[in-house]
Amino acid sequence: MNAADKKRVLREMLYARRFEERCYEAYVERKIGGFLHLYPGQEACVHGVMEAARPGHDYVITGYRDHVHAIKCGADPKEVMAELYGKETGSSKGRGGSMHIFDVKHHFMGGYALVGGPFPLAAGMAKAIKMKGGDEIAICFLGDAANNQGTFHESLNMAALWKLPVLYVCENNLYGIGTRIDRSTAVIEQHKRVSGYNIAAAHEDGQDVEKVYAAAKIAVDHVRSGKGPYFLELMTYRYRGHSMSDSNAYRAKDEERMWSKRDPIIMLRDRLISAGAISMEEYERMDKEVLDDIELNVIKFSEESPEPSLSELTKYVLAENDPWVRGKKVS
Amino acid sequence: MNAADKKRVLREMLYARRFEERCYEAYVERKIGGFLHLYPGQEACVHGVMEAARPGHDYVITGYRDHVHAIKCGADPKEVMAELYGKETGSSKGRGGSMHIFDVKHHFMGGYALVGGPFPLAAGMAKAIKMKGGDEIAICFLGDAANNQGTFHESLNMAALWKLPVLYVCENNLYGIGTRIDRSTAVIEQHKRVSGYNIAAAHEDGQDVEKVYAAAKIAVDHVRSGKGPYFLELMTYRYRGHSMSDSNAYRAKDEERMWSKRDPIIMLRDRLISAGAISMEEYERMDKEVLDDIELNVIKFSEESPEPSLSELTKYVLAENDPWVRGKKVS
Amino acid sequence: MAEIMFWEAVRRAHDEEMANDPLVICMGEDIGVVGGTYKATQGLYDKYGPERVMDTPISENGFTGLAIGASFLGVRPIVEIMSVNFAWLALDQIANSAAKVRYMSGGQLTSPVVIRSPGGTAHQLGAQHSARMEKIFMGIAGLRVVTPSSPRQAYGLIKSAVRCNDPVFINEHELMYNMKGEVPDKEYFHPLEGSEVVRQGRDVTLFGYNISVHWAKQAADVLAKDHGIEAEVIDLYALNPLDRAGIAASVSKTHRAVIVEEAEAPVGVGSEVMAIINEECFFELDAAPVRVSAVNIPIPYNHHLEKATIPNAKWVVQAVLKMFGKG
Amino acid sequence: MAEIMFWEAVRRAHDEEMANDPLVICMGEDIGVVGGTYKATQGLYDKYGPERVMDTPISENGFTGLAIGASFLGVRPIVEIMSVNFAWLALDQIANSAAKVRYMSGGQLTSPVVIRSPGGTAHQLGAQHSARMEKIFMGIAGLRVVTPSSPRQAYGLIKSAVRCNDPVFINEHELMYNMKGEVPDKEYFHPLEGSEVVRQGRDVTLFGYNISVHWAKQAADVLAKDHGIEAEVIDLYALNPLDRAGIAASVSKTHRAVIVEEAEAPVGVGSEVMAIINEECFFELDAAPVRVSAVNIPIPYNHHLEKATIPNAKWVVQAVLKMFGKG
Ligand SMILES: Cc1ncc(C[n+]2csc(CCOP(=O)(O)OP(=O)(O)O)c2C)c(N)n1
Ligand SMILES: Cc1ncc(C[n+]2csc(CCOP(=O)(O)OP(=O)(O)O)c2C)c(N)n1
Ligand SMILES: [Mg+2]
Ligand SMILES: [Mg+2]
Repeated sequence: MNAADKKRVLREMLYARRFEERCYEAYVERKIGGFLHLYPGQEACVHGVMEAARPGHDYVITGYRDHVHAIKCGADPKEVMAELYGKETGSSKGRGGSMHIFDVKHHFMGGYALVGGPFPLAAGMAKAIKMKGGDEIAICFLGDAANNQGTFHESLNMAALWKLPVLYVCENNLYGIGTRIDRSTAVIEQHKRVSGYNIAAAHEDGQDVEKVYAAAKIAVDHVRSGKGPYFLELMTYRYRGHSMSDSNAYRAKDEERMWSKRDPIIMLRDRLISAGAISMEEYERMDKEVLDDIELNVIKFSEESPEPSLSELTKYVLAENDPWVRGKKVS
Repeated sequence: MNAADKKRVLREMLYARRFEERCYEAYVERKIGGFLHLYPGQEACVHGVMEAARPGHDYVITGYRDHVHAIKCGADPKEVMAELYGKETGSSKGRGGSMHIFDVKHHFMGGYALVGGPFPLAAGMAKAIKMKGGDEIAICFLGDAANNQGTFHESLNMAALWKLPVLYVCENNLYGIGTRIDRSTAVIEQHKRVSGYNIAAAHEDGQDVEKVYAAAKIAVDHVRSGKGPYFLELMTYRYRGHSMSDSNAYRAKDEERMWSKRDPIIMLRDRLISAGAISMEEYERMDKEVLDDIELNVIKFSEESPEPSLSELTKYVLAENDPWVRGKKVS
Repeated sequence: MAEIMFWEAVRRAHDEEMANDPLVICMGEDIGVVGGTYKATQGLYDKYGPERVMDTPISENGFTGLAIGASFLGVRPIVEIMSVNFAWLALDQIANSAAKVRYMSGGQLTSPVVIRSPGGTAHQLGAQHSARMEKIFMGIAGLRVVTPSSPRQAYGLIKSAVRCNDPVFINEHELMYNMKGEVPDKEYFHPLEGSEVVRQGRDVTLFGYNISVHWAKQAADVLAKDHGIEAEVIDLYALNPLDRAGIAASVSKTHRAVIVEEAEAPVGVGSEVMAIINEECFFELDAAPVRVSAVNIPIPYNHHLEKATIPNAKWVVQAVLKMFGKG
Repeated sequence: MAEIMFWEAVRRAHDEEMANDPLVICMGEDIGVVGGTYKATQGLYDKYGPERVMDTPISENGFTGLAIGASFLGVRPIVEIMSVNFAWLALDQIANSAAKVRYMSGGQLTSPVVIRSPGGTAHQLGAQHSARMEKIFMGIAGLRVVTPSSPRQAYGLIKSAVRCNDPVFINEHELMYNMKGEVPDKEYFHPLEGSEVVRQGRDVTLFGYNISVHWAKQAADVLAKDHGIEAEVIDLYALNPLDRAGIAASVSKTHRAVIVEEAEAPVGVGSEVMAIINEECFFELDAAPVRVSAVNIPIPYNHHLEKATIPNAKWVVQAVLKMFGKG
């Protein structure tokens, strides 16, 4: 990343942080419903990885904590927020909600709510890429606790066996809801778990976006060059509870304090300030711009957008007017 | 194993071989129906392991290839054969069939037909043992291809996490039906797959019952002494097709020939002959006795036993007269 | 008789059964240290320790199978599947192991496991978190299925389920954990079969279960007050086996039936109850039986769409009025 | 029009669709080198190679999910689940991913995956290998379910399913792969919705699907010959959605209905068809509709017990005679 890239990434991460914080408020105001899983603390993960990959080109899939991943792939934040508002203008037309952001035109292939569900889907996308001969790769972002699901095992084996171009990124934030990793997992270093699949793997500090970028570069190059799957573990931390209904009581305050000192945005900001690439004033202006943009564009758009029409309640269940449903005789 | 033990084991393995061959005939004669999976070639696995364990005391569970495992645990071969005949005197009263031999009084906890199904069941039995404070262990025998099922991953993680007294024995016969292991599995050395679970593991020649015994001794001691689960991979080969409906066409004749030279029964027999512990005549007499026993006791019993009564068709679905079904008020 | 919340009733049942029998354990995701998503096991981790109150990895088929295996040796696990949507992953062990082991072992083995799970459509949880799976479970021979509509039932059903020698699936509801209701102070074991007449009536029978009992009761009140129609309300707390005799008795009295279910109609509780009515008392019917069911779609996130998908008391009233030619 | 076996029809459909579109692939356990347990893919591995005819590990949820993911990008996988019993393991990906993705993405994504699987009770395969799971699949919104009763349907349904943009589950039968039947020489795409009147009649309608169509036809012959009862036989090759109009039309003509299903009764095809009849044409009925279903137990191994569990043509005849007061 050159200096301009770093500044851009700083702004993007700040945007992501502010976006999520605004979601929090909107949820409290009851503008957003359902389960809401926020990303603050983990911003360096998706930004570092996707800087090394090609957003909008590579196919990305993830779990329920998906807003920032969608935006980084190119989704319009307005549409993401409108989705959370359940509006017709939302990325999934208000049908999906927070856990199911989709933006297929930017190759963001969705957020899924079943833990472990995306593992095989990602391998399948990689299979399709391989068949079609493109140079995209499939990237699957999931949490640490997801790795205990059987689909992890099944997918990694198939990905390795068939040398599929898929990058599995494990955002290891040390918890699955309220269960600390060592209470659910026999081997807590996730990158060591993949040795049983003959898959290239690495782990990296997930709070330092430059380190993430460097590690991801190796991973992405590996996968794109046809060497098969790769597993990248990023050590990170979520600042908030698992979802809005989680009080976070199970975590030691010390631990939280320690991680807050390794904030990915502050770390990058201070580094850029030290290097003279940005001033504190510039950063604060940036923050103001971001906040204004979210308020004046994103929130306004979401507030003003229409609700889906009740007349379209049963749309999108099956393909419309698919000719093959009626069959065909060839003569 | 002392000399007497070895002679006994030789006889048991020979019995197992002849028993299975007789099943084959009975199947061809249409006395046995359903799917029939035979064990010839793999006898050293269950015999070596169970010599090191305590048959009838330790809890054993396996897949569909289960006759010999049941008998080695103490099941009466007559009842096992009668089960294959579908008779009321069968170990599962004719309701289970070949894939579902059960002999709970000898702690043979069943054969299961879903590949991978027994993995968590075995861990659960180990959990129960641990809670009840007994010195039994749970032993799960399954094939190589079963390890690709998600339950393998989930169970090994839980077994390690909770230090459960369970021994997983992988009878690696190199195939899952007609698919050779390297065509389904990224890492073909199964004992290496468990490194991701922090589980003690070993592999051993599965054709030499003395080697199996020695390896299993270490494994069983490990588990029984409370050190947690253990994974033992035994390299073996099945002589016949996967089941009676399998032609075996996918295997190279060379490969089959090579393995037939490492027959577990012949190897032990020849070793005992060299050591002067048994003569060829004695062995042949033994064989004759075994064949006679199977014919005159086992088959006769099975032939003569009654069919289950149609009036008991719906028995064994739910507990009979369970008082809690009616509820209870306490006053 | 104290008024307590649904989750408190569930918790009390766990606590009493664990105190009663050291082989009763409970397990599930976040049930230990955190005390359960809906507080069903709050405080039990501290009281009974990690060996008996087990936080599990996210391995639904695995830990359900583990519980089943433990039950083979006499342990009585109460498994919580955090949300019924995750039970899709555990169906293999439930259907193939727990439900079939007694039959295929010729009665030698049984799996006295209890599996509880909150289902239903809650507040905008979307397509993958709004499954209503009772229709899946109740079709499995060898598996008992019960579904409480009140704290009393929740308490008493869990207690009987723990002691019963069959595997029992208990279908709870995400929206009902804070519902209040009276639960006997003395120990109480609810029957695992049968049904309850929760309101006597002569004109039409409304069948409900779990949350839909409440819609039926509300509808019955409106029908009586505003339309002079006296509905009988039957609570089908047992879904497998269903109470054929109870269903037939009520319909033979009222001659009309409406089945209210939260799930989509196809192959559901409604169709099965209709089939039973057809088989048991067809000629008692004065009108075609009617299902009040959810719209047959994956559940939408948007609040208005979601509301338009799931039945409520109004839908029941309308269905009855239509049946009486007053629609 | 050639007479070919059911498995040959299935194989031909695979072959033609793979020849037609390089993005059609097939996958499953032992379908490649071995050619499939029931020969559905025989010879295709040699013809199309390992990238398009994939032997999978024993990872049902995994490889089904992989196929669904591939379908997101336009690949058209035909997944074989070797036996429907193993589909319990794959229900998560089928129900949660394939069936819901179109809705929850607001129409952006679709999963044009085809999943075929032999179900049914064959020869003494026991409790864990005799599942009849059509009732599970047909209750899932967003998933099409079809089930062929003949080689022609098998061929034509697979071909339409491959091209249709929805996920389709195809329920085949282990006992039917060697059944012979005519299949058009020219390409033929069978409708994925509707039903077929396979025998005209005026006295009673017998509804069947897959193997039970044959029992119904045999029964109809006996009824006509020995009892002067002319039964109409309807083949419900589409189970989701069911052909409500077709069901109602026939019952409105015959005024009597018997539904023949291989599965146990609870929440099955029989109950759903009965519910539809109640909803669509209740007052056309001259008799209570009847289900002919399997005994509600895990399937026993013993041959006599097994036979006593599964319906056959005789059971259908008896049910009809009883309906006509001749039982
Ligand atoms: C199959 C399934 N089981 C359980 C859940 C409930 N659940 C949602 S998120 C979660 C924890 C996941 O933790 P992790 O994979 O580490 O991701 P994180 O939330 O920490 O990013 C659980 C148990 C679920 N959604 N799906
Ligand atoms: C869940 C499931 N999937 C597939 C099958 C079909 N099947 C039966 S045995 C088998 C191969 C198992 O191979 P392995 O585990 O190596 O055991 P082996 O038969 O070689 O002893 C397969 C695919 C099954 N019974 N259950
Ligand atoms: Mg986590
Ligand atoms: Mg094998």
